[in-house]
Order: sequence, then structure tokens, then C-alpha cells
Amino acid sequence: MSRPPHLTPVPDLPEPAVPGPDALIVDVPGYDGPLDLLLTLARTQKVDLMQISVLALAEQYLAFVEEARSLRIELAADYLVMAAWLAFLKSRLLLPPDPQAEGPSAEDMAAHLAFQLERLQAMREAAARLMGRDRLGLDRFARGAPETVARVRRVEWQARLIDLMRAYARLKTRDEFRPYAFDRRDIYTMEQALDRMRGLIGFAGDWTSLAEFLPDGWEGSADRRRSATAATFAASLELAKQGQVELRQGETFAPISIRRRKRT
Amino acid sequence: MTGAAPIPAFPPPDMAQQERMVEAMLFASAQPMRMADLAARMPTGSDPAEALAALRRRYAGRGVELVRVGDAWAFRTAGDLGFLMQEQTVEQRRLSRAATETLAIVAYHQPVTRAEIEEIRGVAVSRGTLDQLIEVGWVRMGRRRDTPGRPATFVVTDAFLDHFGLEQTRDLPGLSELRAAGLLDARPSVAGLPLARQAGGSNMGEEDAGESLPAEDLFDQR
Amino acid sequence: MTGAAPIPAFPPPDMAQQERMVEAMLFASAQPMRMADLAARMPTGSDPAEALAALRRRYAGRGVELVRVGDAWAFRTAGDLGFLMQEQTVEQRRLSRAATETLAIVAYHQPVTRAEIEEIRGVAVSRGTLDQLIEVGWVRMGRRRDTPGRPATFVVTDAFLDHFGLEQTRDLPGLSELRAAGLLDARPSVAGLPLARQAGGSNMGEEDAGESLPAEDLFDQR
Repeated sequence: MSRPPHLTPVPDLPEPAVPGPDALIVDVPGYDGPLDLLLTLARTQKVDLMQISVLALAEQYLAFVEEARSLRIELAADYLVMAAWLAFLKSRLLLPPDPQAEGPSAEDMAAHLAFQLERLQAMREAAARLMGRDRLGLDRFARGAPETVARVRRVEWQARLIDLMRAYARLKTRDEFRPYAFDRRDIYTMEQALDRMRGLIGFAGDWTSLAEFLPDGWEGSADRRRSATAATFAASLELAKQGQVELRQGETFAPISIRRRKRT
Repeated sequence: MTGAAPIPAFPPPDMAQQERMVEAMLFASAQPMRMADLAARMPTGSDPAEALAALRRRYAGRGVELVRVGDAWAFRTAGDLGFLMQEQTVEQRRLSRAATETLAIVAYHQPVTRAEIEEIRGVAVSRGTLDQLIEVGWVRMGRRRDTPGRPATFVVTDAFLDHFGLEQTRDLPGLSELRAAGLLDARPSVAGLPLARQAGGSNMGEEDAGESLPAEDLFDQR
Repeated sequence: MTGAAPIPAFPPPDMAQQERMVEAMLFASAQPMRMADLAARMPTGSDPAEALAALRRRYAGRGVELVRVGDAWAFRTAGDLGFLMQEQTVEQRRLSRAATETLAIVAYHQPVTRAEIEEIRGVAVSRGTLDQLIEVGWVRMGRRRDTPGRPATFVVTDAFLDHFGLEQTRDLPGLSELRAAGLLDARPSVAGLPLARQAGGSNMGEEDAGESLPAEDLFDQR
């Protein structure tokens, strides 16, 4: 700290060569505010803080401020506010108590000030005791070569029996829903129809209804009959194209007849 | 070092205290310390060699041992406790659909070959899927099948039974129970019909069709 | 929730082995470790509490001691042997008086608000002082006080306990005497007493008043 924080010398004045008879002024830069200054002054009374004469303390403080003024040292506002308050407290302490007065009595205020001084003092001592302990890194030491802890990531797989069963059920039922895996039992292919007709056409020398060519067992359901009819018709067209059969239909939607083409 | 000031030496601290000193120094030091390093810090007349010997006996068999590193000494964790020096973080992930299905097939059909799994699933099983199930510890290789090519078979493990709370694979619910539980569609099943490959185009759209899928893709992120 | 059951537990290792484990883990760590951290790395069914108690007895009076720091445990060299470790001593700057007082007030009065600290010290607390104590890791914010304005409170940390060799804040030196003397009571200030902020202009000239003070000023050079 290059500069006294609380007492700022007036610039154009030569520095006070001797700070005065009271050595306190020399120490002013070290004060942490008015309470701290009061505490230092109180210690000069050399009595237990609880027994301190607040009246005497107020007078000490006011004398200090007066002295600073005479040395043309400007005190920070805090110190002056405290001085004004102490002057007020002093007058209250000297006068007989005013029964009309509101708020805390002068004695209460004095007692509280004494409490604050004692508490501040206690915290100072506590801080000193704390700092005086065996401290880590100064007196006590941690392991100088700590071992690094490797982090290992372990994956825990989550699967329940129900998931397994669902998966299996899915596999076992999926096939029915495959578009390319529908049941072929109801499909009569053109290849099947061709095979069948090639065998039958030799016997059919005369006009025969196409329906006669449908295979056994395919008339039952509409789906099967439709499939068989379509396949047989397609097969008959193929045979006609190859020149093996002739087709005939009397009118629109009339039954289609088929016969073997006569060889010329 | 000798012959300098013959100041009447203070007696060195007793051996118990010297042992404490060496113990503290070795503990706090970032590097192993040589005997000379120890001696330099200890009061004159101390005998770090003896203190080290005593300490070594004291720590023998403990979780931390006094070991010699070159010509220096240091405390080290006992070798058998190295596993404590790692911190495990557990991450929970769900099996992917492909893995779950493959696992189900192995469980229901074991011992089962890769070709059979593919036949049932209708898609090629990526190598990663089975490898991962083996790594998880739920599937292992069984005997080779006595058929041409002697293909490997796969079976589920005890860890599998343990994880799924089964005593034996026979305890797996059968198809009729699955159906009763509403897990199977009510339609007459064509179960057992090996449709798979011959249905053609079986690879289409399946998520695990490619053999080249990285294993990461095997599992869904939860 | 089938299958959730972990692998049938092995019996935990015997207490001697558990003690070795805790010893190794705490030796390996520079930071105090909580019981839960220890248990997490040990086999299921282990009892680090009992192992810690045994270890503490074993190391009592040694050059390295097992100390408790809040809810955690650590090995630290014995305080009387600090002189051997001067080379390890980290260059520590001395805390300024403002900082040490503030730290003591936080420790003894916690949880404490900034206004209460100011009331006790009789001066405004610069933001820098508390910030620095927080940065060092000795002070942290506690809960907000349930009073108008819901002011933040400050408390000391486990690192504070570790640094000053305290098991818990109850062990602060002189705490019970201070409490008995009523010096830790929250006494309402008497109206009219011109202390701290209400004095007006309290920021002026205060060595730790400026918000912009570099943190350097917190510490006196030793």
C-alpha cells in the first residue's frame, strides 16, 4: 500500500515530519475503518472490552479526529460521521436520561458499541488462530504423486424377456404380411393352365366352353375361380397365337368356346 | 562433508521418529526419493537406510507398498489392487432390433447356425450382430454341425439365462403362450415354413443387411 | 422387472482386504474421497466405514495420518513434520487482513450474508474479497436467506476444512467459548450506530472498497 487509505495529506503542505506525540497517527494507514480505529483506541484503556468506558472512548476518538484536523489531515467521511455520532452519544451519556426520548437509551447504544468492539476483536483473534493452524501445503501435505484414476466406460445392455419374445413373435408372424409372400394356394398360374390345356386340347375337337377347361377344385371360391379363369383364358390366347386353337364368342359377354384348329 | 564444523551434534531423533519422517517425505514427494535426498532433509546423524528398511517391513502386504525405483524409493499401490484405480461409468443401452431378433432366434432354436438364423430372419446376419452378442456374453459358439462344411453353431450362455431370469432355455415361452399373451397375431401361422430367402429380394429394406455395418449401428441409442 | 438381478453377489472380501483397498485408494488420491466414492469402487457388500476406522487407528501418530474432511477422508502428512517438506511448500501469498477477517467471520458465523459481515467488520466488504475467497475454494454461496431481498449467504467449504486441518466446522478453534460469550449471536444492530454502509461514503478510501481492485490487492506479499 503506497498510500494511507484513510488519511490523505493535503497536497501542498509539507509532510508532517513528526506525526505528533500520539504514535497512533503513524499507524493510521493500517486502520480498517472507524470501528477498527475505535478498537485500537479501546485497547489503550487496558481493560477488558466489556468493562470499557464508552464515554472515555468517545473522548479519545474525538481527540484523535481533532488532532488529525490540526495536522490538516483529511479524514474520510466515515470517520467524521462516527465522530459526530460519538459526540452525540457523549452528550446523551452526560445528560440525565430524558424520559420523553424515543429509541434506544444512551446506555443501550454504548453497550452495543462495546459488544461490536468485542465481537470484532474476537473475530480478529479467531482469524489469527485459524491462520496459525497446520495448513495444507504449508505444514501438512497431500500425496505428492497421486495416481490417476482411469475412467472405464462400461456398457450395460438393456433387454427384457418381453423384448425377446416380441422379437420372436414378430419373426414368426411377419411372413404373412410380406407383399411377395402371400399364399399361393389361391393362384392358378398361366403356366399351369397351359400345361393343362395342352393335355386336354387333343380331345377337344369340337367347340368346347372355356369353363370346361377349369381344373377341378377351383370353382369353389370366387377368388380361385377368377384366378383359374383368367389363367385359362390367357393360356388359350397364347395357344391361339401359336395357331393351335381357335376361339369363338357369339356376342359380348357370351361364353367363350374353344376347339382344336383343324390342320390344313 | 566430513571435517567441517565439529559442532556438538544434537542427538538425532529416535528411529521411530526417523521412520515417520521418511514416511511423510516419501508420501508428499512427487518423485521417488534417493537415500541422499532423504538424508539431506533429515536432522544430522539420521539413518534413512534403517528407517527405510523399517518402513518397508511395516508396509509389506499393505494396500500401499514401499518400493525401490532404481536407486530411489517411493510408495506405490499394491499390484493386486490396480483394479481399484479405475472408475467405471455404466452406460445403459438397448439392444437394437436386429440384435434382439438374432438373440431370440438363438435362444429358441439353439444350437443354430448362421445360415439358419438368416433363413429365419429372412436377411443376412451381419457379422457384427453375432460378435456383439458374444461380446456381451449372452451368446457363444457351440459345437460345429456334422453337416457339409461343418458350420459353427451358436447357443445362449448362462449369463443370458441369468440376465433374463430363466433357469433353462426350455423355460422360454412357446409360440402358443406367445399367442395367448397376445404377442402373436391371431391369424393361422405358417410357423416353421422356411420362407426367407426363396421369397426373393429378402435383403430389401432390412436394417442389418450389410455385412459392413459398423458395430455401433448394431444397437439403438436409448 | 425380471433379469434386473445382478450377478449373484460374491461375498465381500474380508476386512483386512477391505482395509488394504481403502488404504490404496486414499493413498492414490490427492483429494479427499467420500465414503460413497470408496464404496463405489469396492466389491459389493464392502464396508468402507469399518475399514476407515481401522485404518485411522493404524495410522494414528504415524508420519502420514488418516484425516476426516467434512464427509470425506484423506491421508495427510503429520503437521509436525512440515519442516521436512519445505521444498514442496507452494509459494503461498499471505491473505490480507480484510480477507482473513472475512474468512473467519464466514467460518464462525455461517451461513452469513454480506451485510452481516459488514456489520461485524464495520466496513463495506469489497466484492473482490469474497470473490477471491470463493476462487481459492474456501468459501461458497449457501442458501439465500428467507428475509426481504432474499440475500445470498456464504459458507465455508470442505477445501477450507482440508486446508486448515478441521474435520468439521464444529471443530473451529474457540467456537464454543465464542458461542457461550454470545459473540456469535445475531444481535440486531442498534439504530443510529453509524457503521458500515449506512455511514455513507463508506466506499471512500476503504482499502478493499473498490469493485475494480485487482485481486492482487487481496494478498499481502509475504
